[in-house]
Amino acid sequence: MTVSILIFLPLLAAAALVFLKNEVAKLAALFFAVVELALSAYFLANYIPGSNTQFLVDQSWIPQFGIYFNAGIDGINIIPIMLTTLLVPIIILTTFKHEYTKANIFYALILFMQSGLLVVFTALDGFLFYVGWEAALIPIYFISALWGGENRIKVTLKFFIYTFAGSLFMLIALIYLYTQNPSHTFDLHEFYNFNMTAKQQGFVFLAFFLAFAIKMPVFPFHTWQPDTYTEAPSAGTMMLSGIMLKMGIYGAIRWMIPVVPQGFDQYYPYCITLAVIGIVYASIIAFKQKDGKRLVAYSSIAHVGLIAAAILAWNVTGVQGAMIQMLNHGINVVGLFFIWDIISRKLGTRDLSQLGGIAKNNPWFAVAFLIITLGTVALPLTNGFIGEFLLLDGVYYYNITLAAVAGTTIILGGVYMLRMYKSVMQGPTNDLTLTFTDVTGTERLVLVIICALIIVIGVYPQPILHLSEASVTQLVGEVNAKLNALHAPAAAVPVK
Amino acid sequence: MEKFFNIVQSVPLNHYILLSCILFSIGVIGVLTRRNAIVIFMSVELMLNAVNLLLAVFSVFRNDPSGQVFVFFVMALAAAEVAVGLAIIVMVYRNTSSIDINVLNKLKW
Amino acid sequence: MEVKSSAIDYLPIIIQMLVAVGFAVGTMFATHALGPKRKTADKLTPFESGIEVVGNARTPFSIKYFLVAILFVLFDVEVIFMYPWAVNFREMGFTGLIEMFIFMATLLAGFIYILKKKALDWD
Amino acid sequence: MDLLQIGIKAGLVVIIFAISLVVAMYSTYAERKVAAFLQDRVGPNRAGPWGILQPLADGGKMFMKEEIIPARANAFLFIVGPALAIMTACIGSAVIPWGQEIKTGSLTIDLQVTDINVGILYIFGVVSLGVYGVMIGGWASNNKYSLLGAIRAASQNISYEISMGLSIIALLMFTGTLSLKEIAEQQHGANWNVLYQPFGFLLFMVCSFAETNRSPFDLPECETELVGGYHTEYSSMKLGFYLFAEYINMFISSAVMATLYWGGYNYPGMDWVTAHVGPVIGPLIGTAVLFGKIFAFIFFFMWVRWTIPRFRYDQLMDLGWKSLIPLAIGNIVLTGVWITVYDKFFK
Amino acid sequence: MNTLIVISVLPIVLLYLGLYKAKNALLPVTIVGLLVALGLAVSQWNVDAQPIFSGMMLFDKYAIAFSSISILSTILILALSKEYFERISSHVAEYYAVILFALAGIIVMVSYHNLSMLFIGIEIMSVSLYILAGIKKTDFASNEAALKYFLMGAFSTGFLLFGITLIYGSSGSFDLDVIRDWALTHTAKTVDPMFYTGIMLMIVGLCFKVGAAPFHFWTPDVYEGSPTLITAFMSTTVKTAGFAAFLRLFSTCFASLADLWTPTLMVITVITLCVGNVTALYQQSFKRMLAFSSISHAGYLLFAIVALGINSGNSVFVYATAYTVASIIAFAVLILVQQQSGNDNFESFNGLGKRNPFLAFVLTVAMLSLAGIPLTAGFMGKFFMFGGAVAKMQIWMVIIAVINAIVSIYYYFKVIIAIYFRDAERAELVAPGYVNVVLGLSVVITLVIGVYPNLISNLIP
Repeated sequence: MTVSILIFLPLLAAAALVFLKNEVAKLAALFFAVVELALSAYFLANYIPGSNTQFLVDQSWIPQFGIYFNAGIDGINIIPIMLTTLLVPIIILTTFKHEYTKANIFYALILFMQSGLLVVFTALDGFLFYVGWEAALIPIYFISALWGGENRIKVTLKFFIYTFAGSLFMLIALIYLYTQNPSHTFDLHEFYNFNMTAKQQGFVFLAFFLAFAIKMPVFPFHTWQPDTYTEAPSAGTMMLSGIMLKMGIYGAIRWMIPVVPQGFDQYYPYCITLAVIGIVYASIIAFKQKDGKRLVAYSSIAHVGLIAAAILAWNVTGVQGAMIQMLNHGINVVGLFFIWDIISRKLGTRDLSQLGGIAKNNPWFAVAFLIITLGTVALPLTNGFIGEFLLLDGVYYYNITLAAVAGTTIILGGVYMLRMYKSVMQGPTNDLTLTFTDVTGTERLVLVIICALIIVIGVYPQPILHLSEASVTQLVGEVNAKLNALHAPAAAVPVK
Repeated sequence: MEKFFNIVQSVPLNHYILLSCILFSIGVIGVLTRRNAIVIFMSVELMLNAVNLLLAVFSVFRNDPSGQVFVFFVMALAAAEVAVGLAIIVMVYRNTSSIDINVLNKLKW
Repeated sequence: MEVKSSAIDYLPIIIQMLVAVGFAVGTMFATHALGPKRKTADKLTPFESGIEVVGNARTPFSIKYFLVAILFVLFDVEVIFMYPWAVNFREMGFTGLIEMFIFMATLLAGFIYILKKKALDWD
Repeated sequence: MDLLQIGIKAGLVVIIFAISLVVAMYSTYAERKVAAFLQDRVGPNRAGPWGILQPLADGGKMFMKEEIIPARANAFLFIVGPALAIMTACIGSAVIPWGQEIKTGSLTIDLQVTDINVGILYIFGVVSLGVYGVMIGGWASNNKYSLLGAIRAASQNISYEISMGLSIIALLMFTGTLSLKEIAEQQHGANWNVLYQPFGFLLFMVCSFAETNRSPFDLPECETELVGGYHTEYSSMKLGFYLFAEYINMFISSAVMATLYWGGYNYPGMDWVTAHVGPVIGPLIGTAVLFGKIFAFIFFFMWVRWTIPRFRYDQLMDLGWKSLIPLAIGNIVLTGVWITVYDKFFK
Repeated sequence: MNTLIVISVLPIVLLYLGLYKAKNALLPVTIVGLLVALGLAVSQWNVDAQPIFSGMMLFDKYAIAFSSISILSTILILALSKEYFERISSHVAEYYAVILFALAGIIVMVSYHNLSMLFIGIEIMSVSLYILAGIKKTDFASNEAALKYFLMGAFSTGFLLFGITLIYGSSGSFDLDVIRDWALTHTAKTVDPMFYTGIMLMIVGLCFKVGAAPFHFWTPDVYEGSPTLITAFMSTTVKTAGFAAFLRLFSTCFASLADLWTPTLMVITVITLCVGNVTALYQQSFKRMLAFSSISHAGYLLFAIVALGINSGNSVFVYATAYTVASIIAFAVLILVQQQSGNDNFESFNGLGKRNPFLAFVLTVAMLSLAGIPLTAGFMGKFFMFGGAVAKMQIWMVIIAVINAIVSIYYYFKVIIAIYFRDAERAELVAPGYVNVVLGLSVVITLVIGVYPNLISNLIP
């Protein structure tokens, strides 16, 4: 059994969904997503932690360009894959209270996107990676633009052009790597194994960084993000923030730094600085937001900035932190957006100043919101804690000052998240919030699942860390070995 | 007198090339500067004939008949072009009563 | 054509042209000098069978003439292609015959087409 | 080619030029006489004995007439038209072989202005240019009759040029050359082309009539509907040029017909004459024979003019396009098949 | 070879069918004839091709591949033509015939082995197109398009011919092999200035024909003024053939002197890309936008010639196929929309997603393909082009191209936005069955090639 089944199942499901009626499509989509989850669980169960790639599929695709349909699961991508298969059914579940027009297309697009995302995460061939990267982009564009809010057309086009621009530069970088490597393939490991001059690597690094930075997004490439998150339908926002931005993080870990270590070596100080600036900047902006969804969007920039900084610091701790934080952030941010989805659906507004006192009459909702908020602010024993801790640790190894600045994310995050919680849930109830009814049915189910995940991972993260540990250690080690060899004559390079 | 004929016969190739280049340039300039469709068309024909001259000259200087055969092709296709081109010009004239290409500005140039 | 004409062979033609031009120009000048010149407005109006001149003579004329001209251009060029063939006909033998028959068949196909299209009917 | 030859050629040019003019002049006289003969009347008889000086009188009158250029005409083109007509008519004779080479001692005199290898094409080229004279003149007059005449002339000339070109192809398949000299030489003795191409000759002759705007194809100047056709506005020698050009064209086309189909300067028993009478006299007799043939054709032209009524314009075009072209192509096909079969089986 | 004969005889048959009033037989006969021609072309595939007709033509795999795509796209376009020409004029048979004559010219253009055939092919095609551009006799825009196309086309022919002549003058032959051999004995430094000038003039002439900037100025007007179906033919089949001819010449003859002409062509490519894209941005008319975008696509196609390599033929083939199929979809939908709303503005497409979801879907796929989004054929085309260019280290050009690709998203998505996100009070748009067949087929081709380009990307050795 290879990962191709994992990739193609959602695709086929999407095709089937087009021909179904709206009501049936909803259930069918959930069914397929759960089947997908089960499949991935099967893979997880059979996965042997280690560095070698498993469940490999390796088919010739475009031989004249040395392109293979080459995908598999290893320690680096298992977490994002699990994240995807886990979150998609949850996201589908969150939409059950919505009545979308042409729901069959909507769910088909979500499943299509899932397929694209899985291609991105499993691909071991540069071309395949790129195709998945773009394939995931098309459906989310249509999801956002068709079912989104007022300004959706302009905003989503901006989003599309931004990300497409980034990815085209990545395409050039990939083609360049293809032409430069001696065996003329797009194979990832081939990319790892050959050497280019520092200048060439620098260019490739910049191209990759542009693509990934836009996707994550890292300051100053983030301008598309808050608008898009705000305008997209909730499910779209969840797909974007929960899974899609992990493409950037994952890409950096797998496709950027190990492929062009020397390029990375030249530019990473600037990149980290950008990431850290982004953290502080986004936190401050988040602080000022009145729209709850927008606030979460900015908080996401801040969190992702920290992940980016940790990756760019490039040490085992940081990368491991990034790994687990990818999962955590996905869960948390989906939870938060779902909370806001519920509020805006029930009350028709997301303005913090108009809300308040919801907690009084709605205990289920209050508890869930609290848990998710705490998870996001990284309270110990929630999932956020372990991730952020490792990330900060990673950055700290690189530079104490930066770590200190980056650490403000926890403080600032705590402040604005709790302020948000307070202004929504506590204080006096007003006419509007009185109408709020407690969560029921699928909403309650989703919130329970998310809260459970937050707590379980927070208490016992070890199995997840264990999944990726060997691979990460090896990857980090290889790159650092290359860099050390490079710096050996100059000596006196701090070992990371 | 004998010398005179020798000179006539041995006009250097470059002079022919120069002549056709000049004719060709006149044609090009005509196309670019004139606004009357017929005159433009005639300028184009001048360009083609400059080419024909040069082809014939090369053909003679290289003792290779294919150049002259090419002239035939050029003439035949120029004739076809004349037929179609004049028909188009007549059509335009019937609709607009003008063959000044400046009148044709419904579509932007 | 084995015989090659050189530029010299055309010299007499140039002489003849010069003579012709000389004759035409000379005669023109002679009549100009010899004839009387008594111009009146009526004499200089175009002849229109004695009645008042109506409009300009430079008016569009029947498209038929134009069509004939276009067809001439096309057919004449096709005919030109036959000259080298006709001159070398004996050397080319049977293949040449067939090839030219194909050429002429195409020509005829076009010819019959324009006939059927009534491009050459004058009414 | 040395200076002497150039001199001889120049002399020949002038002689032929003069002969053309004289023939043309006397053709006008002949035309009237022939017309008179056919209509059973006397014809011009006042100037000189039998009116023989009539052409000179006509010429003199032309010179003395007032030259009128209509006010609305385009003066420059109005003058260029007839000049072009006469010029093109006059240069057509350059490639016609008027006789055999005359050898006297070291000197060889070629009775042809120049023998170029594309003689027939030259003639066609010059003849096609002739229509410009008519067109330019007719258009420049700014007269409706003239314009119609000019258009008719152009349209007629180009229509018949196709069939003319096609009809001659069958001949070329026999001769294998475009040089009139060679064609004439090939018909040595009585081996005349008309024997092989009688039908081609007929086609060619019909086309010649049309090309020279002679009756029954004189639509461009048909006086019943178009007054004077393209030369309605012309007067004095400019009118003379047009009339002259027509007669010279008639002369040239007679010469071409005689050369291409009727053996040119060849006559039966010419070798015997050259051998026994003399190397100068023999060829000169040939030249005389050629002129005899030319005059016969000219007479034929006139005979037709005064016998056959004029075509209607649509009949004219129908004849040209719908009859002559298919017939000419048919002639080519037959000739081609015949030559191929003959070469393959009987040679 | 037989293909060419069939395609030459077919229009004559059609003309006679038209004479004998067999109007209903026209389209079936055309399509059957073209299919026969296509079959004959493909049947030559495994034949080891040698120059035929005294070295005039060479039906090698390159020629067969491009002939096939040209014939195929013509079939697709003609399949849309049912009832289209009847609305314009009564001389229906002539239009089919003239289109097929143009196609015959195209076949010659892609299979020439002698510069005279290049010239003849281009002229047969161009002269037919002049007529086609003006088939709406009373329509002013159509007249103008025909006149402009004619004058510009004849003008460019002059340049092409002068180029051919100079090349003949220096190399002594029109035969591609002889010219190549001649070029091989010279280096960029020692080559005759006449030869160099010849190459430059041929570039000018060919760039005119394929509508590359700065010789593009006729393109938008002609494309806009011509009847839409003819525009579709011009911007797809004709453009493909133009590039096939362009590439054949440069890859066969002038490859060894690449240093001479690459810089010029590079400049042309960059200008073409930028001009096409930037002006397309400002268009309000869909048809005109397609015209300008076709200029920028010409720019992408030029990449293959600038970065001449063993894969250039395949790159052009894939790109041209993708572009052709996508454009046919776009024009087919445009024709339907135009018929309903009476104009070709973007607004006419408003709410198409509701009015006819199938049309909306295929047009979306076409736009994505033109924009070069993965999983469509257009992406594969761009990928092949960029791949070739990067391999030749033309990185800066690729970056410029990428920036242009990003710009192009904007105007292609304008259509998608109009289709799905804007509403219009219009009746449902019903597409006739034959249009749906063509569209369906085109979409399938686009997607299949987008996923598995190997089907067509390895054809040309």
